[in-house]
Amino acid sequence: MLIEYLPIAILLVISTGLAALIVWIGNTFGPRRPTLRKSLPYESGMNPIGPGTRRMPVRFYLVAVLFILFDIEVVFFLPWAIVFRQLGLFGLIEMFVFIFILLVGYVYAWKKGALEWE
Amino acid sequence: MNVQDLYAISPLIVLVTWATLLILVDVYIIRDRNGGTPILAALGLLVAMGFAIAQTGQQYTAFNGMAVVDGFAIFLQVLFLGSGLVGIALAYNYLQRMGIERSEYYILLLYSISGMMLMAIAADLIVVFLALELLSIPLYVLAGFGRPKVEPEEAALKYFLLGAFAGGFVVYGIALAFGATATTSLAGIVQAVNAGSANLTLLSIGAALILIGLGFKVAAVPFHMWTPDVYQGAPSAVTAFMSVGAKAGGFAALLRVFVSALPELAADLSPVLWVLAALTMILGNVVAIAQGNIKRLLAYSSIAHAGYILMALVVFGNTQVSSDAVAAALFYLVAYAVTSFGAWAVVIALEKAEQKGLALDDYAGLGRKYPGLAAAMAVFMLSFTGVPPTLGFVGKLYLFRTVLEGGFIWLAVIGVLTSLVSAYYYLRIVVIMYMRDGDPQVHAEPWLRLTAGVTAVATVVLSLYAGPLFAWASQAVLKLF
Amino acid sequence: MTSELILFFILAIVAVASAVGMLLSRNAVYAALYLILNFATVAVFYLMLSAAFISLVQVTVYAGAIMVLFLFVIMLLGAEHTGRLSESGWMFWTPIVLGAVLAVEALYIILRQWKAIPATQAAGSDFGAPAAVGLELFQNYLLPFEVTSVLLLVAMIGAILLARSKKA
Amino acid sequence: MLPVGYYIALSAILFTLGALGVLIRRNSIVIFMSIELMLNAGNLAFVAFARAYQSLSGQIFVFFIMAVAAAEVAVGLALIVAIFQTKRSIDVDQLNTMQG
Repeated sequence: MLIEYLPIAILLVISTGLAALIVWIGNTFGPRRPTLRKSLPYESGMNPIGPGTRRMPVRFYLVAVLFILFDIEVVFFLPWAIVFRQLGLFGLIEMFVFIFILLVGYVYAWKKGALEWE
Repeated sequence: MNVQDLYAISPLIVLVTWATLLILVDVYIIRDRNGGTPILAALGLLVAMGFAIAQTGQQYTAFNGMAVVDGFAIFLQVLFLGSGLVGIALAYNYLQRMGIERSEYYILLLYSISGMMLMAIAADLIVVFLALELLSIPLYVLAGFGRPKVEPEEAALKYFLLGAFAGGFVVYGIALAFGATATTSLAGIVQAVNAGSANLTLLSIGAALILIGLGFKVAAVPFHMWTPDVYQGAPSAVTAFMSVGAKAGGFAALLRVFVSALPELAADLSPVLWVLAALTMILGNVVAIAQGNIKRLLAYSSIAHAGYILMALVVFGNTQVSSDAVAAALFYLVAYAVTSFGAWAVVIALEKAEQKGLALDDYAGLGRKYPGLAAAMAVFMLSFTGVPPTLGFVGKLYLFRTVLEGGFIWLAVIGVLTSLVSAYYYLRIVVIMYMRDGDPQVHAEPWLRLTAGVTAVATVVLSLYAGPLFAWASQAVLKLF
Repeated sequence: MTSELILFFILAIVAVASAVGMLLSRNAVYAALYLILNFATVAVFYLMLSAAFISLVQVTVYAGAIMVLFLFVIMLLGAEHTGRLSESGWMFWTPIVLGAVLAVEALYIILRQWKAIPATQAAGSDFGAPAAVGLELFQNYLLPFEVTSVLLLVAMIGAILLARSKKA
Repeated sequence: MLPVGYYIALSAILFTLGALGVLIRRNSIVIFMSIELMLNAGNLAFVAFARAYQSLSGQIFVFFIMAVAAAEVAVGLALIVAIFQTKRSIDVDQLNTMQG
């Protein structure tokens, strides 16, 4: 029963192992002669200012949130699509109502400019 | 599914459809900010209320036992829709004055009410959970509606974190109840318990976790930490709606789940509820004495009143008393809703921008300058205390009677004693209004005056006709599975 | 049985260790990564409990989308180094002691009730497959399903409102 | 198959750890992640019981919990972002503008 998933497990082990191996090899055999100038982060030849991580604009957040909410919608689509024929017209109406409600959300997002990139 | 199923949730369908269409109307037709959205939203509430009242006297389950129509559900749906109407009336001028008017306010309000209505008709724990989230998520957003100011945002984040924490407890509690009985439907749980196939230990733990989660929602001690901060920080119109709606929604779930599905667990859970109710009454009333801010004072007052309603839940295992207890709890919810909305209307009338006008001292001189408003506030304070002839008095009378019939004499004694304590801080407000000199500033807005006036009159007049009203609440029985 | 038992214990140790790691790590990014590891091991448990479709959703939606949003917000705010624990001693230790007592109590009850909790029988091969889930979901759980869409709509409006009202 | 009690015991441990996280951490994002851990423990218990009773309704519940979690995340993280913009901090101990 669980044996069906053995190929996936093997794939996981090999890919993780390979990635670890490559990092290990690089770390172990690569020559390493650090100097002050080399270990500075590269910023077009200038001396770097401020922290290395950079903040992202909040606009990304809205797009990501909308993605997640519609992602959940898709989770419900999949089992529906498989049994769609068995459910018949009733299932179609059911899904139509579901999509309509979420479509209103899409229209709202669109009209309020949540999808615009300014 | 058939037509009867749809008819069972017709008030809910009307409200959700209305709110969803209102989004489209708002986006395409009303464009400007102070358009007709509040009026349209109120109209939707009235239509839904008509559908709810049309169901009076019916009793059946729908959607494979997911939903149930009974007197309890209809009574609560009407209560929720009514509090939605008051919520709109309180917000209408307030939002304009505070410069935070957006039509989404009313749309989210409608969705929150539809969550509460779903809670009233829920007959399956999965529906209870979804209803809990549907009523809470719009409230998180509404609590933060005063953006971009610090106080509302803080209130919203605190409310959100504790609400989500409570949701975690409810989920795990439901999981254990499912593990104990192999079903999540309330009828199925009753059957499993009666057939002896249920694992009662596991079911008790599950029920206790559900109780913790809902305890956060109704602000029972020791799960009350958020209430004062959230009530103080959120816009007052939202606080007013939250203090009535969210609390009634939580109690709807508690009453439905414990009274109709879990009476067998009374031996284990009644003592727990006893302690919760006693702690809530004592702490809410005692800490309220020290408050100098009216919003915080009303927050502790709302905690204390949750304690009184919890008293009705203590007798949930005693089938002879429990239907009376449900009626008493419903009656008290109505009394609390009317009184509380009135008090908040007065608070909103005195509130100024930047959290000003909320100290108790700002009420000095109100009796001389605005006698009508002061008289209304005095009525609400008397009703909160439980002095006749007010709704609060009658409500407490019925509650104490039920508790005594259930044999919990000491709990009733605690209830009476804490009511006496509460007289101190409620009457202090009356004293400040009439005995001290001051120059209070009041916003004379028509909807606020109307709300304060109507609720004040209702508080007194309805108490004179308490008998028929209680008889009506008594018909709002739970369908037993 | 034994191979499954070994697998269970290895994964259980990983799950508990990653949860503890999330609790104690001072960097919020590490906390999120630990939680993703935890969700991934739970996905394997779902497979062992013949819930194939849920396992898939767990990886794609929970670990894949929701946790990525968490990481995203941490990066967005540059808030990774605020992951401080409670400063005062009793605020830190009281919950831990209470939690430990609760957990021991719960385990004691579960272990004492060992026989009462039903043992698992073999499941049919299509138990938990998308088709079976779909039939159950769309025939018996119609009401919750439609409520879910309303919930997602409300969340959408709320998120847009909170993220954009700055401009006004 | 393993007895389902193993899974329930594990989920109880995870739930307790999640609740603990809410109580001992002060960073609101980490608190929120701890809440997700609690929900996840609930899901694990549901799936385990569903397997034990051969009842799919436990699995259906998990879908709804995931959908609710997504909705909560959308609103909750938006609130956290909003408060960071005004206050430059998401530490719950510093959320003390209001006091009695």
